[in-house]
Order: sequence, then C-alpha cells, then structure tokens
Amino acid sequence: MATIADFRAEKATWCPGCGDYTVLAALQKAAVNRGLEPEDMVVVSGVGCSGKISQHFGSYGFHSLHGRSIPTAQGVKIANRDLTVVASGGDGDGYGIGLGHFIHAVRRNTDITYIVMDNHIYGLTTGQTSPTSDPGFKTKTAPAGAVEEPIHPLHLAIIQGCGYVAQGYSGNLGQLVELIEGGMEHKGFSLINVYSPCVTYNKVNTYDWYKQGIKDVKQIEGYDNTDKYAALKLIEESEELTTGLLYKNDRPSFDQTLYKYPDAPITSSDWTINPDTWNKILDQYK
Amino acid sequence: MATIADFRAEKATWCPGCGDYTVLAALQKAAVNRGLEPEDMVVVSGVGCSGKISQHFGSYGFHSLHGRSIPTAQGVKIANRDLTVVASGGDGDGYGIGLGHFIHAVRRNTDITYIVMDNHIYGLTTGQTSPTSDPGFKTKTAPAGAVEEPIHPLHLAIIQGCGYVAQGYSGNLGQLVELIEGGMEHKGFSLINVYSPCVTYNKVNTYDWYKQGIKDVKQIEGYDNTDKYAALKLIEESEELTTGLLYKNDRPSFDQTLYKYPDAPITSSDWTINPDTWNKILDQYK
Amino acid sequence: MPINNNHFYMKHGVRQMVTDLSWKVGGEQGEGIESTGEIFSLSLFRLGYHVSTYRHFMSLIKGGHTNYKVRVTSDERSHHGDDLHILIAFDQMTIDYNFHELSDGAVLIYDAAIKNATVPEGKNVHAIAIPLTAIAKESGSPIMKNMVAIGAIAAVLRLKPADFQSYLEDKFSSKGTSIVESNMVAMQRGFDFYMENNPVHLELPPRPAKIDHNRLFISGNQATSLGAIAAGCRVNAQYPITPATEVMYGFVKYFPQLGGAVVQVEDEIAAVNFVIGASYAGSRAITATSGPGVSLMLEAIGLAGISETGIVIVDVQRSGPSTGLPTKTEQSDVNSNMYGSHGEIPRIVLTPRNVSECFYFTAEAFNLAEKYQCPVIVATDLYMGMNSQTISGLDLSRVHHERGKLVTDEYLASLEKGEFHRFADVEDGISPRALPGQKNGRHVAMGNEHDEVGLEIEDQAMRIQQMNKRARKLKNFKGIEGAAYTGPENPEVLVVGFGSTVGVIDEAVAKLKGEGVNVGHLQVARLLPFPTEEIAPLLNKARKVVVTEINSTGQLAQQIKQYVGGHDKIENCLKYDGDPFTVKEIFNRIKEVI
Amino acid sequence: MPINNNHFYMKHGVRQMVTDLSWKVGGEQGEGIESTGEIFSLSLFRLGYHVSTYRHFMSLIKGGHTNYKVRVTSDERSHHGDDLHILIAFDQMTIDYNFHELSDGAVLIYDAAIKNATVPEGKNVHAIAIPLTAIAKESGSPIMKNMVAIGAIAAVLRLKPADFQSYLEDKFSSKGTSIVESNMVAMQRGFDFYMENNPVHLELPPRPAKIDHNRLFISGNQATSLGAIAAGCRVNAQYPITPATEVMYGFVKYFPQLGGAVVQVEDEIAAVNFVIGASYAGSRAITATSGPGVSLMLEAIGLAGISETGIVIVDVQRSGPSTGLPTKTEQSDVNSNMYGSHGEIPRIVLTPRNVSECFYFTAEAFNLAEKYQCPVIVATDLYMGMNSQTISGLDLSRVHHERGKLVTDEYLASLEKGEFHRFADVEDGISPRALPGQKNGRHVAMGNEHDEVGLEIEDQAMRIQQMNKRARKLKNFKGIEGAAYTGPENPEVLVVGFGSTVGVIDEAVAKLKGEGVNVGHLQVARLLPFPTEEIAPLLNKARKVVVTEINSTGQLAQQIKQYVGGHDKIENCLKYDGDPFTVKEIFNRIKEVI
Ligand SMILES: Cc1ncc(C[n+]2csc(CCOP(=O)(O)OP(=O)(O)O)c2C)c(N)n1
Ligand SMILES: Cc1ncc(C[n+]2csc(CCOP(=O)(O)OP(=O)(O)O)c2C)c(N)n1
Ligand code: SF4
Ligand code: SF4
Ligand SMILES: [Mg+2]
Ligand SMILES: [Mg+2]
Repeated sequence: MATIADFRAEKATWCPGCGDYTVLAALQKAAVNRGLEPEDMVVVSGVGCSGKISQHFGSYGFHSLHGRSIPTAQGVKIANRDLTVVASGGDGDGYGIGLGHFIHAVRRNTDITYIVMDNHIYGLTTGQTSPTSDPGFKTKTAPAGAVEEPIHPLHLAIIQGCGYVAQGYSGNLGQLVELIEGGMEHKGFSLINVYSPCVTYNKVNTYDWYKQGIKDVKQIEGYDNTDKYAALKLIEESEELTTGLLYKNDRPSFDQTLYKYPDAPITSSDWTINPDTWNKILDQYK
Repeated sequence: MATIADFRAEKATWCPGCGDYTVLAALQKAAVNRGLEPEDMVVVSGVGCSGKISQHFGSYGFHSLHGRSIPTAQGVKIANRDLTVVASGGDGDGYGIGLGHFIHAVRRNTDITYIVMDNHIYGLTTGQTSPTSDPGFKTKTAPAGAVEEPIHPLHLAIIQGCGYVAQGYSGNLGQLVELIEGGMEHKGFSLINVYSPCVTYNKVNTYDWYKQGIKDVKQIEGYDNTDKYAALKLIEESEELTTGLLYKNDRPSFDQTLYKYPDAPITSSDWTINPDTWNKILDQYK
Repeated sequence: MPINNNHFYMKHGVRQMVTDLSWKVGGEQGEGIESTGEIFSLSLFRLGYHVSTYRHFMSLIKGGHTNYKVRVTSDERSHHGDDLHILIAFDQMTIDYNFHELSDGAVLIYDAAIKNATVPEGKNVHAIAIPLTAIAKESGSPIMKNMVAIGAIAAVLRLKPADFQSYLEDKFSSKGTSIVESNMVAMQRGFDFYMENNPVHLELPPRPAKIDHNRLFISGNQATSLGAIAAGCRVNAQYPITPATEVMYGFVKYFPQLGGAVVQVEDEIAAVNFVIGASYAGSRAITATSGPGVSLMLEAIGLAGISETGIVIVDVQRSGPSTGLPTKTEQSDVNSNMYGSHGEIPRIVLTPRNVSECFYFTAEAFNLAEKYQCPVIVATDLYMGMNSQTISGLDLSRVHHERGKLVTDEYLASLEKGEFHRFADVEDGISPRALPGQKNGRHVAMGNEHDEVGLEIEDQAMRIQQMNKRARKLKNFKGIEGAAYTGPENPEVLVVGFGSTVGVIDEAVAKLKGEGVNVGHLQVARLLPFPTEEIAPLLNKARKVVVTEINSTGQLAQQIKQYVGGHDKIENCLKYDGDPFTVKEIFNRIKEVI
Repeated sequence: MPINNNHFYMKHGVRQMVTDLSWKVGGEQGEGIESTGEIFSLSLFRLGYHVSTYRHFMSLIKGGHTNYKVRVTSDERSHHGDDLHILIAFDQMTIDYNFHELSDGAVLIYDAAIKNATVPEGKNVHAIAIPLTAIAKESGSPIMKNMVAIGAIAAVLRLKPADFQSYLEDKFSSKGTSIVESNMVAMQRGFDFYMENNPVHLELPPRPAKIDHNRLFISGNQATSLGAIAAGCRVNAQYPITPATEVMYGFVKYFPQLGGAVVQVEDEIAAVNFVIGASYAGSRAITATSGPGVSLMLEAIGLAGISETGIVIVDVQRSGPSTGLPTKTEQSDVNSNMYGSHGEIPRIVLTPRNVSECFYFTAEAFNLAEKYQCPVIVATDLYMGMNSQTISGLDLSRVHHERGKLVTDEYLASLEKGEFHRFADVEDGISPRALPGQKNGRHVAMGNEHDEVGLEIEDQAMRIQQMNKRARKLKNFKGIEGAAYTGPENPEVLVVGFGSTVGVIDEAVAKLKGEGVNVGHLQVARLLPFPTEEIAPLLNKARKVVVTEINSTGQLAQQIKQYVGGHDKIENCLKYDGDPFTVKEIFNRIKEVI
C-alpha cells in the first residue's frame, strides 16, 4: 500500500502560505486513503500557479495547456479507463479560457475528478481579474474594480447535470480530503471547487475572510444534496460560501453510455484484426 | 422609415421549409417595428446554415467564424455603441464550439441581442449530433443515439445572470418578432433561443413535434418572469418547450459599468491627443 | 445538328482505341445526384472497370448545382479526366454549367421535364431529351428519375439494366424487394425508351479480362479511417467539418465491433488535446479535420512536440483562407502544416498521393508518431478524400505495428524510484517512454521546458540539451519515402507535385513526352522532414522545374527554394479556383514556361 | 585576494576611458529586486545617463532567483552589455548564479546576513560583505535592505544618497513623507557604512554635459501601448499572458482619460475576434499576446485576411515551443507570424528593432491595417518588451493618421441601393470601404469566398478575381522600411538580424571592424512583405552572410534562402537558451564561420 511519501515529488514552489499546498496535501491523502498506487493515477493540470500541482504530485502527470486540462484528462481516461484521472487548474484556467470544455465534460459525464484551485485571481501572471473575481475587486487589469458577474461554477455544473458538485477550502484539509475521495469514488464527472487563497495577489479573499464566511453544509440540518433547486438556492443564498458535497446524482457516466465502449482499457486492446473481419470490412467497398 | 424591403438582401438559400426563413422574417419585421435603418444595424453570424442569415438580411453583416459570432459582435458594439448589434448562429455554433464565449458574454452583459437557431442538429455539415440533440437522437455521428446530456441554454443564461432570456419557435412568427424586439430594447445581453426546425436532417424535432409540445408562457397565469427559480423550474418541467420571455432582470450592462466608457461611439472619437496630455503621459517615463 | 455516331473515337479519320469513358450526372443538390453517381460508378467498377470519380457540390444543403463525374478506364488512374462523353442533366443549370466540358460526339441526356430547355450550339453533341421524370412517375415515383436515366445510359453503353441490379439490391434490399423491383422497372423503362428512340451508342473501353477481386471502390477518407483502424487506433476525438467528417464516420462504423471509442467533442481544440491525452496514456488516437480545425489545433501541436507525445492528425485540406470554399479542394495548408504553432518543434508531415496511400500512410503515421514521439500530420485533400476510385486492395499484412522506445515493466522495476528519465538526453534524440499504469515509470509530460524527469526548468544548459535532443530525433528519419520519381535519368524539365495531383500530372507529363519533351515527374510524399535529398539531384540536372500545386502562392515551390534552391529555374503551375487540375491546364502551363 | 583599486579600467597598463558601468542586484523573487533595480536605473537616468536594463525572472511567484541588471553609458545603447562591474547579492544563489559574469576588478556587495556566504576564488573581485539586513532593521524594517544597498552603491560610485531621492519621492510620497524619510535614512546608513569601511570606488562614465529633457526611460511594451494610443486606437481586447500583459496595462492606465475601452476577454480567440469586430465597425483596435496566444488567433487571422479587415496584433515573443520558458526571450515566432493559418492571405509582419520603434511601428501598423485592409502583426519580444531603457523621446507629431480607402457619405449617397461594391476588383487590390452607420454602404464581410458585394460564392471566375485582388494589395507596399544597413558598401561579411538584436549585433560588428574585418550589418524591420530588395544586393556582394537570431532553427535564415537564395554563403548564429545574446557570443560565432 502506498503512503503519502509515495505521492510526493519535487518540492513545491508556491509562495509560502499559498492555498494550493493544502490542495496538494489533500490530494495525496485522498489517494492514499483510496488505496491508489502512484502508477494508477494521472494528474492533468492546466497552466497557472495551480497548474504546477501535476509536477508536485507523485503520480504520472500531464501539465497541459492553459485551459485544456479537461480535454487532455478525458483523453487519458477514455484510453485507459482503469486509471484514476484528476484534472486540475485555476479559476482562470477552468472557468475562463477553459469554460466550454468544463461544461461539455459535465454533459458528457466523463469519469474524471476535476479540482479547481479557485483564488479569484490570475496568480501566475501576477494578478489580473479572473472570472470568479468578485464585482468591485481591484486588480492590475481592473484598477477601478471588476464589473462582470462572476462565473458561478457550482450553479453551472448543477444545471448541466453534474453528478458530484462539491466545494472545499484550503483552510480545511480534512474536509477537502473527504471531498476528493468522494469525487474519485463517484462514477462520472465530479467538480470540486476549492477556495485556495492566493496570499500574494488577492488581499481580499484571504484565509481570514473565508474563515468568517464559510459554512460546512453538514451544519445545515436536513439539507438534501440530491435536491437540485435546494442546492442552487443554498449556494446562492450563502454567497457561494458553503462547503461540502452540495449536490449529487447518479446519472450514468460516459463510459457506461458510450455505444459498445469496451470494458477493458483501450490501451490494452489487441491491435490485430482477424482477416475475416478485415475482409468483411473491405467487402463493403466492392 | 425603413420597410421590410429595405432589410431584404439576396434570395435566401435554405432548404424549402427550413425554420430559418421565419427567423429571418422575424428579424426583418422587428427591425422595421423598432424603426431601425439598415445602416444602423450589424448582424453578425457564425458558420452553419443559420450563419447565412447575415447575408440574407439587408443590414451591414459580418459572417464570422464557426463559434465566434459573439466576440465579433461584441467588438462591433463596443466600438460603436449606437449600432444595434445582433449576434446569431446555430446550436452547434453557439452552444458547442462557442459555448465559452456565450457564457462570458452573459456575465459581461454586453448590449447585444443573441439569436440562436436551435435545430438540435448540425445542418450545414449534413447531420451530426449537436449539443442540444436529445438523448437517443440518432445522427450520422451517433447512429446508436446521442448519449450526452444536452446543453440547457436557457438555464445556463439565467444562472449566469442574463437579463433577457427568451425562447421562440419558427412556427410562431408573431411571437418571435415580439421577442426579438424585446431583446433589442433590452439594455444588456439578451438571448433568444429559437426552435427552428431543420426539415432535412432532423426528422424528430419537426414542426409537428413542436406543435404538440410547445406552450406560450403567456398562457401560464401568474407567471413571474423576474423570479429566477420559477423560470428555471418552468423551463425544466416543460422540458424546455415553453416559449416567450421566460426571465428578465435589469442588471446594468457592460457599457454602463465599464470604467469611463465614453458616451459617444468610440468610432467617432477624436484621435488627436492634446500636447499637454501627451507630455503629462510622457512625464511618467522620466 | 448532324448526328455523327461514335464521332469522338475518330481522330484524323482513324478509329482510336477507346481508353476512357467519362460520364456525369448533374442537378440540384438534394435531388439524388450522389446516389445516381454511385450506382453508375459502383456498377461499372463491378463490371471490372477502373473508375475515378469527382463530385462537385456546394456549401448549402438544397438547391445550387451539384454533379458527379465518373471516368471509366481499363487501367488504373487517379484522376477523373478532362473529357466528358456523357452528361445527364436533370435541370437547365446542369447543361449550362457543364456543356463546355463535353467532348466532340458526346451524348447529352436531359430531362424532357426541363422547361424551355436550351442546349448551346456549336458543338457536335447528341442532345437527347428523355422524359425522365414522366417515366419515373409512371413507374411509381418521380424520385426514380435517376433510375430511368441509368437505364438510358445502359442503353447508350450497350450494357444491360441487370448490370446495375446488384447495386440496387445492396442498397435497397433491407427496405424490401418491392423497392428494388420498382427501381428495376424504372430502369428498364429508361432503357427501353432509349433503345426505341435513340440510335446513338458509345463504346466503353475494353473490359479487363480478369477481374481482381481485391479491388476496392473507395474514397481517400474511407481509406484513411481504415488505415488508422489497421494501425490499432481505437480512439477518435473529432469535431465535424467538411471534408473530414467522413473519416470519423469510418470509426463510427467500425469501432463498435473492434472495441474503440469515438467522441464527438465540442471543438477542434478539445479534439487535439483529447488525442494528446489518449496518446500519452498509450493508446493510438486520431483526429481528422480541415484547415480551420488545424489552425485551432496549432497551440496543442506545440504541446505534443515539447511533451514528446506522438499524435496523428489528418488534415483533409479544402479551399481557404478562413471558411473559404468549404466544399472545394486545395493544397494550401502546406505552410500551416509545416510551420503553424509558435516556437520550434520537430514534426512529420505526410502527403499521401492517392487513395491507397491514404491507407498506408495513415497506418504508418502511428508508427512514426510512436517512434519519433512527435506530432504527425497526414495532409490529404477534399479531392482525394471525398471522391471514390478503384484501387487494387488494402493489404492488412503490409501494416505492421512499431511502438518505438516503450520500456518494459522489468526495466522499470530495475530502477530506483524517480530514476526513470522519460526525457533522457540520448544520442538519437528519442528518449525511453513509460505509460501510466507502469510501476516506477512516473514522469510529467508538459508544455514547459523541463528536465529529464519532466519537471519545469529555466536552467540554460538543460534547456539547450532538451532542445537539441528534440531537434536530433528526425535527423535519421526512416519511414515514408520523401518523393518518387518517374522519368528519364537526366530530365530537362522536372515537374514536381505533391499529394493527390500525382495522377493528373502523370497524364500531362505523358502527353509532353508524347511531344518529345525530355520531362520527368517527381511527386512529393512528405513535407517534413523535407525531402531535400530526393529533390536536389534532379533539380540540379533540370533546366526548368515546374512546381505544380493547387494553391495560389506556390507553397511547395517556396519550400524547394528554401531547402534546395533553384530560384532561377523554378516556375509555378498553380490553380486555386476550388477545382482540381485538368490535364490540359498542367500541360499548357508547362509548355508555356519551358 | 589583492585589492587593486580601479583595476578594471586598466588595459595594458593604460587607463582607459570609462564608457560603461554595469550594475546588477539579485535575490529571491518577491524580495524587492525589481524596485531596487528601478531606483538605480531611474536615478542614473535622471542624472543624464543612458541606461539599458535586463531583468531575469522565473515563472513562479516567490522563491527562485531573480536579478535586475543596469548598464550605464554616456551614449545610446539598446543592449545591457556583457560586462558586470557591480553586483549586489541578497542571497548566496545570486553570487553563485552571477559570479562568472563579473568583470575583472568588479565590486561584489553581499548581505552579511547570508549564512556561510562563499565567494568563488580565482577572480579579481572586491567581495564586500555589508550587514544590509541588519542596517535596514536598525532603520525600521528589514525590507529597506535594498535602500541600504543603494546607499552603499552611491558610495562606490561617488554619488550622493540625494541622487536617489527623487525616485523615492515619486514612489512613496503618496504614502506619506515618513516613508520617504525612513528610506532615506536607510540609504544614508548604507552610504556611511560603505564610506567608513570600504575604500574601493568605481568610476562612472562621463556624464553627458547637456541633459535632453525629452529623453524617456521606458520599456518596449510601454512604448507599444503609447504607439497605439497615439495612432487613435481606443479599443483593446486582451487576455493576460507574460510578456504581453504590460501592453494592456498601458491601455488600462490611459484609456479612462482618453475615452477608450479595455476588455479583458475570456481567451485569445475572443480577443482577436473582438478586435476584428471593432475594426470592422471602424475603430482602431488592438490585442497583444505572446506565442501561445498567437497560435490560438491563427484561425481568425485568416478571417481578417479574407474579410479584408485591417487589425493589429502585437506578439511579444517569448521562449517556446508551447508554454516553453514563459519568462524568457526568443525570436521564434517568425514562422508562426508569417505562415500560421490555413490557406493564403496577405499580411504584414513588422519587427521593431528597439523601444522607439515599438512606438512608431505600432502607430504605423494602424495606418497599414487600414490602408491595406489586412492583418498586421507587430512582433516584438520579451527582452525588448519588458526591459526599460533610455530613448530620445516619443514624438507625437511624427504619428499621422491614414485611413485608406474609406468612402464618404456623399459618395455612397450617389449610389443606388446595393451598388456599393465593398470588394470591388480594383487594380491596386484595395477596395473601397464603408463603415456600419454609413447609409447605402451595406455589405457583408465574411470568412467565405465572396463576390464584390460580399456574398458567398463558389463561382470559379469570381474566386480567382478575389484571390488575385487580395494578393495584389501588397505588391506596391509602402510603409515601414524592410531593413536598414550600416557598414561598408561592399561588405565581405554581412551580418543579418531582425528585431531587438540590433544593439548587440552592432556592438559585435564594431568589435569585428576593430579587428579589421570588412563587415556590414543589416537589421530587418519587416518580415512581410519580405524585404528581398533590401537583402539581395548586399547578400550578393558578401562572401559570408551570418544570420543572427534568437531561435534554434534559423527561421530568418530560412526565409532569406527562400526569398533571396544564398544557400552556400549563409551561416547561422543562433541562441535559444532563453537569454538574449551577449556581444561576445555573436562576435565569436562570426569569427568562427567567416
Ligand atoms: C493560451 C494562453 N494564454 C495565456 C497564458 C498565460 N497564463 C498563464 S497562467 C494564466 C492564468 C492563471 O490564472 P489561474 O488559472 O486562475 O491560475 P492561478 O495562477 O491563479 O492558480 C494565464 C493567463 C497561457 N499560458 N496560455
Ligand atoms: C473551426 C470550424 N470547425 C468546423 C466547421 C464546420 N462546420 C460548419 S457549420 C458546423 C455546424 C453547424 O451546426 P449549427 O451551428 O447547429 O448550425 P446549423 O447548420 O444547424 O444551422 C460545423 C461543424 C467550421 N466551419 N469551422
Ligand atoms: S501567486 Fe498566489 S496562487 Fe500563485 S503561488 Fe503565490 S500565493 Fe499561490
Ligand atoms: S439543412 Fe436543415 S438547417 Fe440547413 S437549410 Fe436545410 S433545413 Fe435548414
Ligand atoms: Mg486563479
Ligand atoms: Mg444546428
């Protein structure tokens, strides 16, 4: 059985205090808890500070393009369904340039776990407005404050039928581990949006700020996380500050619905074609 | 005052019976009703059968790339806020390849009217699954039936704060004219999803099929189209077959919130820079 | 108009050996032109002929002119020919649009239902009105007018309606025998009508004595899918686009029985990144697209390059720029395929020259992708991709599987943790590769410059090592040949083309040879690594080099200048109106410049 | 280590005229290295010197090594120089990383707080430990250690702390005078400490007698924004990317007062299509990006080409491929900028050679875009874009506005409805243009091939007309010069570069001339239309042509071979480790190949 040490790679290079350290730690712990081996996992990331997680995590990794972690991760998964595939990145990466892929992956319901390190800012490019920046939030590109409605990732995911919609917070490692484990367990696309403070460029949405606002959904008595509208409302009313598994359903995943998708990984498929089969194929062009 | 004739251009080349003819007619009528002149309008379209509308409509037009009508249209509008700008295209164009732009335009709330000719199919490329194809719908690329959850454009728009979310149907010209007029009137991004049957490649979602299912929201007594959750629920419960203005709000539009965005069209701005101003700028590099 | 039977076989009063018969049917889009073309071409194919086809169609669904041309020959050809001996016109536009193409003595059959039909004067053409629609209606339905026409054609060519029956059975038997029968009736009526009223007959070329049963009637796109399938490719992520969608249809058709996955993705960017992911994971994966899609894929092609992920992309080129002429052919993505994407990566660009090579090159592309761990673009075009022709068969046994430097589990087990150097700086530039799932093979593939394990670096020495290593990998490229030459050892005139123009250039060159020109023909099959070695010696010998390509700027010619030189002897032979070359165009242009 | 004061000015025992002083500060990212560099460079600039800077930084936010180099000269330079006379090290890594660069007799000041600081042996360097952090703490806060260092440097160079005061006031006065004062105190203490303990002084170059008050200290990116602003550009749609984001910051800063709109869009595809829309509507619009963004924009660049929409795109090149080395420089997008995008469109690619040209070329790019109605790419690079230097001023009166063939309302009024031919086939290839809002100017711009009104066509004749018309538009290009030559009339050796390398090549060439080599220097300013006419005569005269560029495949050299020839005399001088050239590297390489 693998241990945390097995999922460690090079020393992480994030700023001291960056929320992404917690996400990395949670992912490592979740992998251990689920009894995974480093070779059974692929972590795919986009570009951003958050994108460095695929290097820092000790499994196979693919540090892909800005905004493209989700298609790359889906490609990995469709090719080898036995792998545990995690897609990851930042809020700019996933909800800005990568938004279309995100929503299409939700509808396709590919069996991957998507972790977004949402810091409401573009970190790696040193502090511009992100699609989740709060209105009025001042950045280098919007010194007078952001004017757009922020992306509502949890809402979007729920509306498009995502079967596992969770929110974590870098100030709560234990919960995050649980949520990631749940996401991996879930058959289908799972979203885990993580409030992961950028201590360098976001001086508003800080650990302290979150500490005051954040509430664990478990504290809400009688909350039914299979009720779509209840989830939408709760998220809205709590100004998206509720954490935990907020919504789930059991819609079949892409591999379960794709016509004649093989049970064994495609990577292990036999490439030789029976001459009979081949001739029958060719007969169609005669 | 311009008449319908002024908004006519070359003979449309859609298949006889194509729903897009009605959309064209409705757009012409709406323009006339709003007292627009052909030179005051720009119709931007993507690529698809639907994309041909910018040629067939008699105003200035831009037949842009597949999936990119929305950014192009926003560019036109931001440059000349006095123009009435319509973005348009198909379901593949807008909800497939162009989905990210659509949702980002909703959050930005640019003051354009977006008309989607939603036929649940890729028409121009002769019949593949589209992002709004119903599960089980058989096409050339999915002969065993579509397996993905369709895109829910109305839901997505509402969730992201779109201030004008309407649905029309090519079988109801009068309503469509009204909805388009309303969209143009609305300050901010307006979505008009139009069920516009493809008589050639979609033999399921036909005029007859719609006739049986479609319901005008005006027939629903006491419906409050400013209540977001009511709208979401109605749309879901009616299997997205309700037409009319389903949701609205008065969120300020991008031009109203963009920091010091000039009142006069940028296209009419004076390019000369006062030497004093220039020197003050240069002083910052001394 | 004097009727001069069989006139077109006569040249200087001597009866010529018939080698060619070209036939065309035209009408409005949506009128069944395609199936009429198919019945004719496939039936002639089944009679043992070699057929090459060319479909003209427009970027709209109904209305507009479409036509389907079939050239029937005894020997193998890969061009639909300049001549036109038979034209079936369902509407006036077909006459107007195609009349100029008709050869002397040709037969024009048009529907008597065309109002005020007008046939231009001044050409020796047998213009014959037949009540195609009327006879079809009598036979049950106006949509059978194409069957009536086929019947008439059978009569023109002294064939029998029965010669077309097998096609009908294949196509309609699932819908019931009555459909087949009523179509046969319509055909017979067309046949009879012609026999009764029209005495003109045309001769077919000699029918091959022996029919090779391996022969196929297949398009480039179909062959491309089959090539991928034969190579073991079982993942296809694609976004529809004319003229590449048919490649996807092949996978849609065969993957269910072979165990693969077709994903219709949201756009081309998703498609290529999907393919990168699947290839990284160790499966063979493909996407096919056309120019606009390639442009969208260029960022990711760079990622495949630096992450050393072998991927296969098919570019079925169409007329650009931008949306251009989406249903027309062109060879104008040379620059895009060779140079698109920022920065510098090694890549392989193959340009199959005929339908068979669409199969073999695509199959081999997967070996190259895995051996050289870089993107491989297979650039075909609409002309070859969407038109079917006879080929001699597709030999599965010629397709082998090579996976390059995949490491074994045993090898990995012999290493310490973290010791596997996926991007080791090895002499041949190709580092060992492990796949997810292999213990101890952990590494990170990435778009950033990286060290030997795959971790991001900014260190100059490592950067240079990795750049040089990647640059070396294609230095000793072995795989698809660069170009093939036919002609005299010391050609005075060298005609160079690439891709699908091989057949038409060959015919033009043959004509030139017939006129005593000392001319050779070099057809390029690979753009990268650029076949400098194949081109240079011939170019040096020749007095004139005529680079023949379907684009407006002479992109291949520019490459030859860049890699080889010869600025003073290179002449362009270009075409860019959306149609493929005719033999005559090439012939004339070469005569003009030499 | 013997202390030999002022040693580095001595050559063969003769005291040399000091022309250069190079200074560097280094430490961890996030430690204030940048502001330390700024205070030094701007203060020296204000003293009348010419300063050129170079910042080294990594693609991570904190940690990692960063440094800021400043070269102080009497005359104008656009390179930061090979020498290093003063190094301030806040950490050991700075010593390790930069020691090799130190010139003979240089001064190394390092923080006494560095644990077990080790200074390599074997070089005549005055290594001086100063308790920078300790003194800063005493002065109020450890973050003022950079001020202490600046004070010490003032002492080394026989300057006064007061010489650095104006910068402090500009920077901190808004935060209260006490901040300025405490910084001044820290600086004074550093100064005093040095004066008391360290007798080594270095000399600055002679200070220019007269200070030109038009001089600016500005980066290429800043100049680029100002160029656009001067040109009347008031729309910027952009997506952040290093090293191009600063171009956007310029618009963020100045548009509010000038009446413009900055839109931070969702991705680069949106950015370029936004710019197309805004340009079509008649405003001047811009987007800036780097390689990855350009790759994403390539589809739309084709749209701009065929729809004849003039747009301006700035590519601040960085090290590729893919994400590559995102904080390092390169000139490797030549191919992408010249050839990226499927199909064929005319385009203009400009490569400003220095910070001033970033301004003037960007301004002129808008005129070219409107005159030629095609995409214009202004390709700068990270080195020039992100590093500030002294330039002689930016003359607004040199920027004029030309809008090309915009038609008047009166002209349109004289036409019948539908008579305006936006894409008329005119001789010079540039059709008249109307803007939305103009009565009677209705037309459709599109990505499909179209007729003169702009409607989709598939007709061959019209297709050829439109293709030829577009191809003609750049035939008589007039605008930015193609290349500038300095050197003897008949150079034996021709050194060719493009873009930002002009300064470093100049210095290398000067050294070669000093050794008696008959060498000339041609610096290319425009890649498309390719400056064949400027290159050919010089290339023909030269025995050797050394094409000097910051990439690994010699992309410019390949273009010269393609457009001009000279395969047998062209040699590459390449660099691709992420850093700009040093003078010595170019000098050595040229000596090696000539
Ligand atoms: C195509 C492309 N455009 C832009 C960039 C530059 N870029 C790198 S990271 C980034 C955004 C980072 O923000 P986010 O995704 O929120 O990640 P964070 O750094 O905050 O973790 C951008 C714009 C890029 N690498 N590629
Ligand atoms: C980048 C790119 N990819 C693919 C295409 C091919 N294409 C043209 S139209 C179309 C889809 C059309 O479907 P839709 O948007 O629903 O429009 P419709 O024809 O149904 O009106 C596609 C995929 C293209 N033009 N550009
Ligand atoms: S800049 Fe922000 S997001 Fe990036 S590593 Fe530092 S704290 Fe984390
Ligand atoms: S194919 Fe469908 S969408 Fe296209 S024109 Fe015909 S009916 Fe309309
Ligand atoms: Mg972020
Ligand atoms: Mg559609």
